[in-house]
Amino acid sequence: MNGVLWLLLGLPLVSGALLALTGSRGRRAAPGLAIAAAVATLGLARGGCRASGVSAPLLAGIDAAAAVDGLSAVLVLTVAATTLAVLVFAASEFGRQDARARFFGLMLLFAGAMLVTVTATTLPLLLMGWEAMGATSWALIGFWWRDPRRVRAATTAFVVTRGADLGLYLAAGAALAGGVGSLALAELPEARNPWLAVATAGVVLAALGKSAQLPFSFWLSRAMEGPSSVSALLHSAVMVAAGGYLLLRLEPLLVSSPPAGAVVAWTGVLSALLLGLVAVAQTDLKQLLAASTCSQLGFVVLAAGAGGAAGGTLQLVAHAATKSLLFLVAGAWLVALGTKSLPRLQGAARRHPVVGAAFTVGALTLAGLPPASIWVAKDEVLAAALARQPVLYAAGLAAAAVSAAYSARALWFVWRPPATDAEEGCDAERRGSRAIGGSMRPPLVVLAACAVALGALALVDGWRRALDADGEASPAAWQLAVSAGLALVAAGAAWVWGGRPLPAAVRPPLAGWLGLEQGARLVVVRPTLALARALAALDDRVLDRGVHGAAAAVRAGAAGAGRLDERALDGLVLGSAAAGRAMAAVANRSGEQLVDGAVVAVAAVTRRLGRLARRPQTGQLHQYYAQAVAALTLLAIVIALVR
Amino acid sequence: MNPLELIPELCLLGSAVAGLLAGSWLPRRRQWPVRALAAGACTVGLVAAAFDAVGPDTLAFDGSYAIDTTTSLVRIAVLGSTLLVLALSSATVAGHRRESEFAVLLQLAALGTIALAGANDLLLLFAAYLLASIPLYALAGFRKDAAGAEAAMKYYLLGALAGVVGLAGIAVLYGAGRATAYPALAEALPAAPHAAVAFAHVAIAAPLHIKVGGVPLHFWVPDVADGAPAAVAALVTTIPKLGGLAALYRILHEAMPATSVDWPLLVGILAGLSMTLGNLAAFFQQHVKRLLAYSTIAQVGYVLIAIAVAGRSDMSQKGLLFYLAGYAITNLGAFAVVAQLPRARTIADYRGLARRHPWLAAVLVVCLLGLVGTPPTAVFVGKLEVFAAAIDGDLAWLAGLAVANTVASLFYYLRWLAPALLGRADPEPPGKLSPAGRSAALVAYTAGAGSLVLGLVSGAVLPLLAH
Amino acid sequence: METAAFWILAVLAVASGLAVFRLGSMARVTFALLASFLCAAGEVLLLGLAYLGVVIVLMMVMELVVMAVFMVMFMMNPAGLMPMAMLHNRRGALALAIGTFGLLAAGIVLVDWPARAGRPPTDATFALGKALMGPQMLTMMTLGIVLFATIVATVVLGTQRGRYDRFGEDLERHRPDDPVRGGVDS
Amino acid sequence: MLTAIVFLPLAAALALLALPRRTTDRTYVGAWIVVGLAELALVLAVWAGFDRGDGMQHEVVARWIPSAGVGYHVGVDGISLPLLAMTSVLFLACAVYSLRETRRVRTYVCLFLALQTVCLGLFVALDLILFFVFFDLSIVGMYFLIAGWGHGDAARAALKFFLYTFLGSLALLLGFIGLYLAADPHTFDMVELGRAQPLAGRGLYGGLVLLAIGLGLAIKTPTVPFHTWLPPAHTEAPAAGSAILAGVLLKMGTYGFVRIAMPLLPGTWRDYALVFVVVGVVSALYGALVALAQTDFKRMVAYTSVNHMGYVILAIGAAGMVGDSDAAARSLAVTGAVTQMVSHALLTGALFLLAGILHDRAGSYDMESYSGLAARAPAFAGLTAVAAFGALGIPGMSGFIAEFQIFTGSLDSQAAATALALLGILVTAALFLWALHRLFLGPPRLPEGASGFADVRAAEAAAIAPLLALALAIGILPRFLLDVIEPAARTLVDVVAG
Amino acid sequence: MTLELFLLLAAGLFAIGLYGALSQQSVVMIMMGLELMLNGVIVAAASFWHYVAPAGASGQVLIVVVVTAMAVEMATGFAVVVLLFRARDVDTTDEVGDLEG
Repeated sequence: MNGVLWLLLGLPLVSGALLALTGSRGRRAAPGLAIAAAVATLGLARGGCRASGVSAPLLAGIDAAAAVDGLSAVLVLTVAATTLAVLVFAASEFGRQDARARFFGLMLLFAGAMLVTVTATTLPLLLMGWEAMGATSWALIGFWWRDPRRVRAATTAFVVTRGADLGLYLAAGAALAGGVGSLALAELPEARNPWLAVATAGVVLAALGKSAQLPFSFWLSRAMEGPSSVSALLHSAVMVAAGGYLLLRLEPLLVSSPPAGAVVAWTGVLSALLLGLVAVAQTDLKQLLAASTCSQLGFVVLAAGAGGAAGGTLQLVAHAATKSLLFLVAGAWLVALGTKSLPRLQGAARRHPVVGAAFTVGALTLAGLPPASIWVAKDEVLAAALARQPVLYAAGLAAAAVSAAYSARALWFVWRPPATDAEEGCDAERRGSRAIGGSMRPPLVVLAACAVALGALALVDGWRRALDADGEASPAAWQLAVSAGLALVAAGAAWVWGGRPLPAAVRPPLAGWLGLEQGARLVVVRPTLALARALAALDDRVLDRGVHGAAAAVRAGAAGAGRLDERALDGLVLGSAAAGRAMAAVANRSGEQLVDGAVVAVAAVTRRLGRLARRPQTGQLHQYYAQAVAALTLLAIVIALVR
Repeated sequence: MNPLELIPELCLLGSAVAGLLAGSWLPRRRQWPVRALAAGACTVGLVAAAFDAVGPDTLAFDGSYAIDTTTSLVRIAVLGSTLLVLALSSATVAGHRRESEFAVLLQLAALGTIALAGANDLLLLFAAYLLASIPLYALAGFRKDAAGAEAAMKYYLLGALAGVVGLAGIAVLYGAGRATAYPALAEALPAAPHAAVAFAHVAIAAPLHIKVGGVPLHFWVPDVADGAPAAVAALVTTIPKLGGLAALYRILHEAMPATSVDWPLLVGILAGLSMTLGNLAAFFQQHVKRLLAYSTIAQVGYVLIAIAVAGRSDMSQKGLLFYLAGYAITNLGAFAVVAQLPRARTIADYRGLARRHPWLAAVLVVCLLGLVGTPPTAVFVGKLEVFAAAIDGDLAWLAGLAVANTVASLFYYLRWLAPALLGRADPEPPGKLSPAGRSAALVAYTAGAGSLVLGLVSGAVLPLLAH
Repeated sequence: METAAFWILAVLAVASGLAVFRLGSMARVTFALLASFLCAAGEVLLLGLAYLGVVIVLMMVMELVVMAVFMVMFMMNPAGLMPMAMLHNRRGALALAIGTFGLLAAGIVLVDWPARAGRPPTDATFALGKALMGPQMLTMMTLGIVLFATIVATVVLGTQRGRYDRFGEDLERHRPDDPVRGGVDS
Repeated sequence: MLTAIVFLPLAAALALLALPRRTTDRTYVGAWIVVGLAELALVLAVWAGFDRGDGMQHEVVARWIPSAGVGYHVGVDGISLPLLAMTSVLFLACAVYSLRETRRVRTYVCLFLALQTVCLGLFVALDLILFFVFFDLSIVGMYFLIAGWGHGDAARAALKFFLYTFLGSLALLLGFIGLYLAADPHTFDMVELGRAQPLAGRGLYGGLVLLAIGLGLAIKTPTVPFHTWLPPAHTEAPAAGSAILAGVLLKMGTYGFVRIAMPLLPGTWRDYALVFVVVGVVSALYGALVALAQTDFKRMVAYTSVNHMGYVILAIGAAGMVGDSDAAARSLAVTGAVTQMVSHALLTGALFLLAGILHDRAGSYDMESYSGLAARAPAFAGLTAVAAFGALGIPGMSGFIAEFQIFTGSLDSQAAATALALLGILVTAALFLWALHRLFLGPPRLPEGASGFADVRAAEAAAIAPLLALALAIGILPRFLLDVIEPAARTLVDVVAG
Repeated sequence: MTLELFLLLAAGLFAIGLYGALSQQSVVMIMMGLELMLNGVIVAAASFWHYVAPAGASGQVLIVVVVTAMAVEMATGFAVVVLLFRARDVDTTDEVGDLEG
């Protein structure tokens, strides 16, 4: 059955696109149709796992090919299942007045793009899914488009991930240059050096960006502005998972260029640790979960870098189930109570016991406590890290402890007895409905079950074989015990610490996501905009639009620099901005000499010459005579002298 | 010598004499037979010239008169232009007291112009110069008003001075080369004293430059075009140029070896000066006749390029002759539009032309863009040939200058076209855009179509112009 | 003898030429010009071109008589005797003229003119006639047409009253209607 | 066949001019649409009968000016056929879009029809002079279009456009003459010149000819620093004129590079390819950055054209860096460049038509004065969003296929330059998203003086949606296009490699 | 007597005529200047004939051409003067400068 795979990929994409196109007409039927499509997709996913690969010619010598192997199968199932769960949940999250057709359509597109990404076996098709996913994420995060803040968040998310995506373009070019004419993923490691290094760097860049690892993590914080069900999907199985998936998929590439493995592993573990700390400092539930996503995916990245594909995959799947569960719960509370601020959610778990229980299961799983899935998965990863480098292992353990801490902290808040004035804290962000929607509970329960049970996969016979990861290290019993113990201790400590704020010295940077976004704005966005304005002003000035634009640009540049000074950030940032400013200024000065300036000058000179050329035509014959005679004499002299 | 070879010239002469005689017997309002006779002579001459054109090159009158491709083309172009000018002038001269004389003078000028192109001897050249000039002085002052008198005076005095200088040049060249016939000069001049030949060269160029209206003897062009009737303006900026440039080409190509004097440089300088000055002066010109006059000065500059590479590029003759033909018909078309709208004197008066007279506007577009050198008009093909010849003849700098000038010239042509095509005319009454009559419009259409057709059939014409 | 004649005629020609633009009255100016021409004709005679010298003399006398008449007709100074000076751009003209002369003179002196080739024919006039009937026939014919054209042109430019003014629109009158009686066709 | 395709619109224009004065405006536009459909059908017939192999097809050679080496020589190959099809599609879209035009419709329609002849003729011309004739006439036609139907300071913009591009065309002519003179026997025939390679091994002469041709085409394309005519021309032009200007006329420049500069001067192209690479990268980045700073929607789209054309120049420049790079990669780059021409025409054409709607409804292009338009005009917002995403190169649209090939193919020979140019797609993404944000999202607001904002009308949608659908089709199933382009691209790369 | 002397005489007459043509206001006086220049040309032509090429008759024909040109141009000039006088009642070039620019 060759067509199954195309059907699997096509169904969500086509149905999603059609649904999105129906606009307001499809509002009523959208949830039903979307869920039906998701169910069908899940069904097809099971069939697709057994289907053979498909291929279609795309570019010269380069095919668009897809196939399902062990890794893909796991992800395909995860994606399809998570999508179904989230869509079922979302059917209650949105009311009749919302643009449900657009929402559900985009969600299907989003999931479909991810399916393309995880089944693609050639780089172009992968990139197509990859980029389409990014674009859909923009539309989803900015779903409530009337609020400029959310739209800006969506733009940030898309631009950041796309910036990292450039790595994949680079990798494709490098692969071609390195002799991999087919751009098949499996053949990438055979590329010649130095192109191999370039390709690897590109892939790593793209993957780190997509899975929100350092230093790109901040976009995930902004991505929280979207609806909760979007977050649930985006943080679990779809968007961020793609980065981890890519690294796992191309692990041979990392192996073939060793420094890359180390860089990836260290980036992963640092992200796990630092973003975990960030999560500890958050007071907003969704922000906490977002930071934890970065942190947890750090383990996946670590696994890929350290050569633990099996562990990484398990971690990816386990995290997907857990995180979608947690986000859905957060979304349910947001719908019901109108807030997602942890202090205001005091006692939320007690109000809605089923939801509270689901949250508890999810949080405990996230904390890495036995016997839940992440406990197993993390230790699988750490085992691989230990095999590689003990330091990595130590750092990973620390990160695991931190994740136990933030999970416990979140639990502490929601299980506190409700304050007497509990109602006052509600409705801070939107009007709560005080009720949990009918279709919200079943997905929570299912996901909670999965979150706990998925760890058993590691024990399933053939799991490693399916992932082609037979030789990888497994955790010893002591490792499992150490991590469980550490998690317990850390969770206990966090529970005891309770709702008290963190020490003032570390709180601001951690609460502010390490200042990554401000940093990016300062180092990249602002200089780019200043340069753009300067160039535009230059263009305008050259176009005779006057000096105003240029002056404004200089002023803007100066003001930007002034703001920089106020912040008094580190010298590097200052220096680079100053360099940009200097460049703009130089460009401004040289503007007058640019081509168009020259054209304008030529026109002015011609104008003057035009007046001059009519001066001889005085109307006075004797002047004509004199001029003619003089000119002829001059010509005669010239010609007589030139031989 | 075969008198049949001179049928075009004899037709013009005979018809001029007969026309003068007939004119003295015809009533004032019925002098048209004189013009009809002239038209008939031109037509017969055209046919004969066409026959001669396909025949072999010959020399008549002991070698003093050459009948070759150049002469044939100038004959055809001059006779054709004369026909158009005859039609164009109908509004000006029909019923005029001197209608017959107008036709006679026109034919004599045409005859002189043809003789100029065919002259193979310096003395004949000068005689032809006189013949080509004197009737034009009279035609410039034909209207006998203040402006016409001024035009005639300026034209005459500048022409006379140039004639004197030219005679001095002929004398010196005679002294340096011991002869006045071109073939003999070509033999003698390489050994002749350089300075004398250089002086003679510049001096002889003077009367020819008067004919073509090139810098530095262009001063009469705008003033005469302005002061004379439009038909005469069309005449003096078109027909004499044909003969003058052909004569210049012949004398340089056949009498002056480039080894004795660096005349390509001289002609190149004059070409550059003409096109630059003509274009620059036209830039802010408001009066359409003066604008066109300056544009003709610039056009002469382009043609002079072809002459500057005469003998050094195979394409120079082809380019020159085709450019001349294309220029003549295009320029006549532009002047015909002006003649058709006698009350519109400035560019602003043409506002809304496209609304009121769409076909005239179309002709104006074709002719003005043609003068710029926009394909597929005839001048474009001519320009193409000329530029190619210039690069081929190692005068690429001149081609570059010509390109720059072409771009610059676009400015003033568009300055005229833009209001004519896009502006809205004053609603009532027709006022400045009232037409003169039918004949000028007919000439405009003919010339506009001719300019396009000549460009399109250039394939058939160009091979005829090769040696 | 001939040298003396050359010098005398040359000095006279130049002097009278200068006088043309120095004298104050039109009549004297005309006669100064005539004198200059006559001297030049004398030089031509000296060079062995007797026929042409005489032609020049005759032509110039005729022409300058006509010119004198014109002077009287049109100049502001009808009597032709009052002093007058109507100049413009005197310095420029002087500079250009002197410059031109200097250049010409320098050229004349410096140029290595070709040597004399051949001998003058015994009868120069006959040779001229032969040339006019031979290689230069077309030139002469053209000059003839030029004269014809000149007549037409001068009539068109110079006469105010044409045949239709004198004989009526349709040339129906037998006697011309002239303000002053007399004339060729009366 | 090709002759019929080229001259049918002109014949139709002449026939329309002969109609009596009282004919209604709708009749003219209707006739235009019919002609557009007929043209499209003819081009599709050619496409259907096109032999996917290599080489010129449907060639017609006729004598025109044989003594000057000029002939009427037309034909299509895999490079010109897509452009031919794209031109007829775009003109048809403009015809449909213009159903509501009310100003001097008769002249407007005839001018467009004439322009269509000129554009189609240019893409099939195989004679340099024929090419030049069409090249020049396109400038004339567009001048009148901008000056006659533009808004704002249209006359000035039109004049600037004309002077600039006319200067370019003359430089082009000088280059052609240089080619002509170098050939023996002298000829303007591209095929013969390609066979004879007259300038092989003539270093400086070839360089000067390439300089002249390159200058002429670079002005038309336009590349930095010759782009300054573009923004005013676009801003003041009528919507349909802008669409044609960006969609078809700009392609004349890039098409000239692949049709003339590369195959006729391969050696010289190799020598100076680096120049084009640099110009391409600078154009791509400069165009993107300047577009980022624009507040005028139409100007912004205009500058993105500079950016997109920069990619094309980069690709063909990289294709000239033969060195030790892979021929398949270079061929990919050239294929990408041609695809980009088609893709840019469809997407930017659609964007300019959409900009026309914006101006039509509220009289302003200023993005700052709008906000939240999606509430009032969801369909308009949707179409614009699709076009914008296509233009920023999202997969599933033609832009991605084009840019992916360009970058992938160029990286081999020009790693650093291509990596730099890649930044352009990031900036483009940012600027289009920002533009969508400013125009459509956020709280609803209209410019002062605008009373309402009607959504896309049926005729407008019928004009724009097919363009986007086609871009989508190319983006998802590109083979039908690439099958045509690839053989020709390979041949071209082989020729350039020498 | 040498060629140079004759030529110097011719140059002198030419230059004097040129001075007149350039400096005189009256049209008739300008014509006189032109005549004087032609006078110089006659002398030059005759001397060239005599000293350089006495064998041919071109020099003589040249003189005939010059003399004819003098006559013809004089006649035309007078006609122009008459026209000018009738149309504008002036006889100097300085007063005839309406057409300019």
